[in-house]
Amino acid sequence: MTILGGGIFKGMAVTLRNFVGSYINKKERLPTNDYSWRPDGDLPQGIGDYPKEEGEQLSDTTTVTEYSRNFPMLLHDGGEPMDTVRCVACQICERECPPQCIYIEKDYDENGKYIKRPAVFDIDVSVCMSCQICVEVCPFDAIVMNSQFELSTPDRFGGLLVRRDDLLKSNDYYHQIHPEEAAARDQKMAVEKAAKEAKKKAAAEKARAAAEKKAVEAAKEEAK
Amino acid sequence: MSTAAAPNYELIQQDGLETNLLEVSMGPHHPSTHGVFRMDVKLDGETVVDLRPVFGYLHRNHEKLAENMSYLSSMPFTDRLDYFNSMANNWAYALAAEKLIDVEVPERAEYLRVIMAELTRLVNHISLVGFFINDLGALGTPLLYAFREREKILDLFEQASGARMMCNYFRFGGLRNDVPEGWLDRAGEVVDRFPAFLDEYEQLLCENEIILSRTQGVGNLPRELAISAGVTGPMLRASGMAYDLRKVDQYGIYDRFKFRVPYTDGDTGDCYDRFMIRMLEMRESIEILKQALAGIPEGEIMGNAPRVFKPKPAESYGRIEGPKGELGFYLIADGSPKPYRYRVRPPSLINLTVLRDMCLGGKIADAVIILGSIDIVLGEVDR
Amino acid sequence: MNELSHEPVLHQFPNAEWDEAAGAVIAPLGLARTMAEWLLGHGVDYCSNVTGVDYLEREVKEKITNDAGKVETVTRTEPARIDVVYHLYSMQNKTGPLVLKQRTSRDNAEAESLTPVWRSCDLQEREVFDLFGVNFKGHPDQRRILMWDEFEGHPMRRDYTEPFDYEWEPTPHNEILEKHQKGKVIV
Amino acid sequence: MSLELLIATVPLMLIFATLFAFTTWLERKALARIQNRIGPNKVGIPCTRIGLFGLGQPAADGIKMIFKENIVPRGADRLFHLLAPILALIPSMLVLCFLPLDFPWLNENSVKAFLLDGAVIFFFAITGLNTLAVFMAGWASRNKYSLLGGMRAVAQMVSYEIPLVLSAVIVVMMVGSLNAAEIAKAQTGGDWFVFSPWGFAAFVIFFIAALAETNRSPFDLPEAESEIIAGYFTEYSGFKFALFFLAEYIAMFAISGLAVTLFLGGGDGPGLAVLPWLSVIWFLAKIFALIAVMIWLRGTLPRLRVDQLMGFAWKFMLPLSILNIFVAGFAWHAEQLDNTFITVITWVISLAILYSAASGLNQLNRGKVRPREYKYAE
Repeated sequence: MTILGGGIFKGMAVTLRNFVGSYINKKERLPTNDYSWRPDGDLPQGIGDYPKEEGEQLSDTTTVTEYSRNFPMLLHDGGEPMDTVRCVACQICERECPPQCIYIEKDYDENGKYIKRPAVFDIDVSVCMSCQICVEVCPFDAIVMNSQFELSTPDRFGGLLVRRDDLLKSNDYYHQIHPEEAAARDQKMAVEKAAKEAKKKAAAEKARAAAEKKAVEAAKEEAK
Repeated sequence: MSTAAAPNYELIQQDGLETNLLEVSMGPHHPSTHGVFRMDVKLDGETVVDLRPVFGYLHRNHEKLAENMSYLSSMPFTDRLDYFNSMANNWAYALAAEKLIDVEVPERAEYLRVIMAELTRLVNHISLVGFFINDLGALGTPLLYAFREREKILDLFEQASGARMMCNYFRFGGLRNDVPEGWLDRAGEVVDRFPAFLDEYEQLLCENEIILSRTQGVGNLPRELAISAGVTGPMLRASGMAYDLRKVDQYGIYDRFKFRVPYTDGDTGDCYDRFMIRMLEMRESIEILKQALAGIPEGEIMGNAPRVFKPKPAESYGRIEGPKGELGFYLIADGSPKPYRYRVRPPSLINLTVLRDMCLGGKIADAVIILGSIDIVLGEVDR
Repeated sequence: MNELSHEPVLHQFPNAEWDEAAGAVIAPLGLARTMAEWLLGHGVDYCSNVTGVDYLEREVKEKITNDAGKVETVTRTEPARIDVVYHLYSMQNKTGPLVLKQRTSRDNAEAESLTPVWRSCDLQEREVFDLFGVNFKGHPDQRRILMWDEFEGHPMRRDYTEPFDYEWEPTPHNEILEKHQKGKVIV
Repeated sequence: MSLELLIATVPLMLIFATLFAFTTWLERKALARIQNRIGPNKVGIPCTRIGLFGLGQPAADGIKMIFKENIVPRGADRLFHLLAPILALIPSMLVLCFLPLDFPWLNENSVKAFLLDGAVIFFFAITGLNTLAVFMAGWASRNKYSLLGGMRAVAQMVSYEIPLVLSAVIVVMMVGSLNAAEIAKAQTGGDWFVFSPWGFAAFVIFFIAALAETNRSPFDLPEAESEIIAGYFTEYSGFKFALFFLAEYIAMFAISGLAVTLFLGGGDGPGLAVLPWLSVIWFLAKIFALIAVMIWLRGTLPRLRVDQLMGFAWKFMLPLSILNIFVAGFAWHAEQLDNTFITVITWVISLAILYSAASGLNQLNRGKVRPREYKYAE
């Protein structure tokens, strides 16, 4: 025989346990307010308070994880950004981007000769859906995902259309936010570069050998 | 064969009083239609005498979009079909596309796929139970407990794929990246703690007299109708048909795991059965997760599939046991990098076929919980 | 899962074609309903997926071996058509799939509704009607499902062009789209 | 005279208005903690970041409500749309005066509202008006959901009034007076009516019916969010909505106050001999205890269906409360004999009768509803 209303009392016992538990066992009962994984065990001063003072930026990337992705950024290898930018404006990402939020124009010098870098590289972050397809299709490892999430702006039009110069970030910054991924990417690039250089070297070697042979033959010819 | 009839405004003569039926358009913005779904309900007092589901408020022609982009590019869009189970959607699409290009998926990737799919099932089922009890009128307490646990699983998804809901994690021939270090241990911890939560949940819900009397005998779905109407997933099993694609098709590596499929003997098939089958399925998912986490090997994560490819002209239909039912992708390749035809078989939409049959004669409150027990996500219904 | 063999179907209905490339049984005109009922009687109790495929008129280049034993390339024109595709399974025997196709012309697209046989075709055939404009004979409630009732055209047809009447408001994306349209073809 | 009237009533209104604000905070906070959230914790002292556990939230909500736009649907009955929230508030405010609260600033000669003979009857008569207000709101809104909510509210409130009154009858029978102050006085010294089988049964019935009367979960059908949006106040916004909100909470106070008066000994409690004004504190504490249970129930239970709700009133509560009246009547006669043995026997018998009647009725109403067994396929 069951007690009259027993199921209801059981349920009430559960809710009471949760009520008390939310004060005692924060990790289990209030997981979104559990910051024990942070070094100091709590949020930095003022992070919980939103909206913040004007101009205050929350550039704390320790709250994001290794693979976290928000919006794309363009990588350069340090120094003057446009000199070392990896992007060659091949427009593969523009073509593959599912919501078509990327726009690229190639850069030409005054003679009309194509220099391998983008003149225009716009990403509309109001349309971008952070899917990372552009990163995967890029053959030059030029575009990767940023984890900067404070992009709110009072300007709907200019503010949400991120231009080339704002997209450019150094490889060091990339290492800072996604250390493992960046290291793997660098290694992969190094391997590719080595392979390429080896190939180039082999080609040069071959060319040199051929030239030598030719020279020897020519000398022979002459000797005759 | 009953289908929605054209609206007719018959007058009911009762004791010399002429009364009209009350036509209520529930939705598209109604708290418990789970999105922008609409039910045109005709009420006699509180009793539903006619119900007509209206779709299309979230229609974005996902299929047409996918036919205009490469195979890989529509992978992120599959996340947005059933936004609760993006991993399962990814898998179904990857399965269909892998049939076209004939690529071997590495062992570790297969294991991770199973782990992700079962975690997704947990996420879906706890949330569904929460939403269902919310439709019954609880003030969100079970739902928030469900979301508390979902939070822990979404944290795992975020660590693995970089996003909490729109994971976009599966690739043709494997996965996008390997899970980070220590992820498997954290997943094991979550999985180990989950049964305790389920116990608590069952204690809160399964014996509650109000829930029992509200859900039992409401929305009966006979087995024959369920099969004929193509109802799949937990709803089919609640109607007494033990048909689970994980057992039937054994896609992926499901043949390696030992698990059971809960089902009823088909006498009732009401909302309570649908709710309980989901509770029981979660326990089986935990069994699978434990076996998968114990058996996962080291190794490669990605097969030799290229990112962008041109499959030979062929047709393929890949289907998986999604948390909501059979999720299928029908692809026709014509040799170009874009699919010629791309079709999603949405379980949510097809399970709605029987909505009207189940609701007629019930109260308006029953219609709400029947809709809740079907478990729809409008992103998938309307596509 | 065991395969659901198409041989008995072809044996029973000699008019039906077998499309090897697609792995589908093509139902002859006017016989789809009879075939479906026969299949239902033989354990195929579950119709999983119903959809349409639109083929425009196109030229196909094929390599065939001619009488002289030489391989030559032949160009032939495939007529425009719409296929209505049914993926059939058997739940009781746990077999499948069997793909059934109804082939119809594009201009006057008409097919037989299988809703009276499998209830699951109900909403899906409505969808095919809505998006492809295939008229299903015998469908009990054929209305538009995803598009609104006043909508004109069938958006999943391959020659459908969207009318420029959508409400829109300026976003930064317009700039990108304009540039796309000016500079190059959208892929 | 009029000054004394003001002295008696104005503090009462102020106290309960403050308590209303506090209760909204308490309810949000308690529900949040039950649901493992934090609840309001930001709004405290303006222009600072001092949170004060979110105690400023009710004030902020109030300001928001007052300055919100007042929207009346096109085609709605503007007059009744306006009158309904006012009519909802007045009766619940009015009955507060009949609670036997011994405020220290009231002397014997002041107007003490509770001196009214027949306060209990008056209470039920006045709270019955609430039904009218709710239906008025439902009708005047010109909204189908509102209409459904109004219809539900009328059916529910009228039905549950009967067990409510019938369980109060027991106390009136025992005391032999309808005067709230005398009922409270009869229970001094820990001799509360709830500490007897019939009194307890009556208290439980009263409390359940009170939940239904104030539209609290699990009987919140008139405002069932998942079915009919917000029921009768779907079309209310701004200040009118705030009035409904206020009326609902004041009605909660009023009906809990009546329950405290009838069953829980009024202001009775330890320490009264030393500090007589403690009785007010005790009274309010008991009200808050009942409200806490209401919040707790709200955080736990889903709601009933409309036919089950009516069935519960007419097939369960009504027979049980009528049976309870007879049990109480016999028990009263048995207690007049002043024999300990007979008293004990009476208690045991009445407990047995009430419990078996309750479970029997429950079995009858439940039918085949019970947890089920499930099969597994390998």
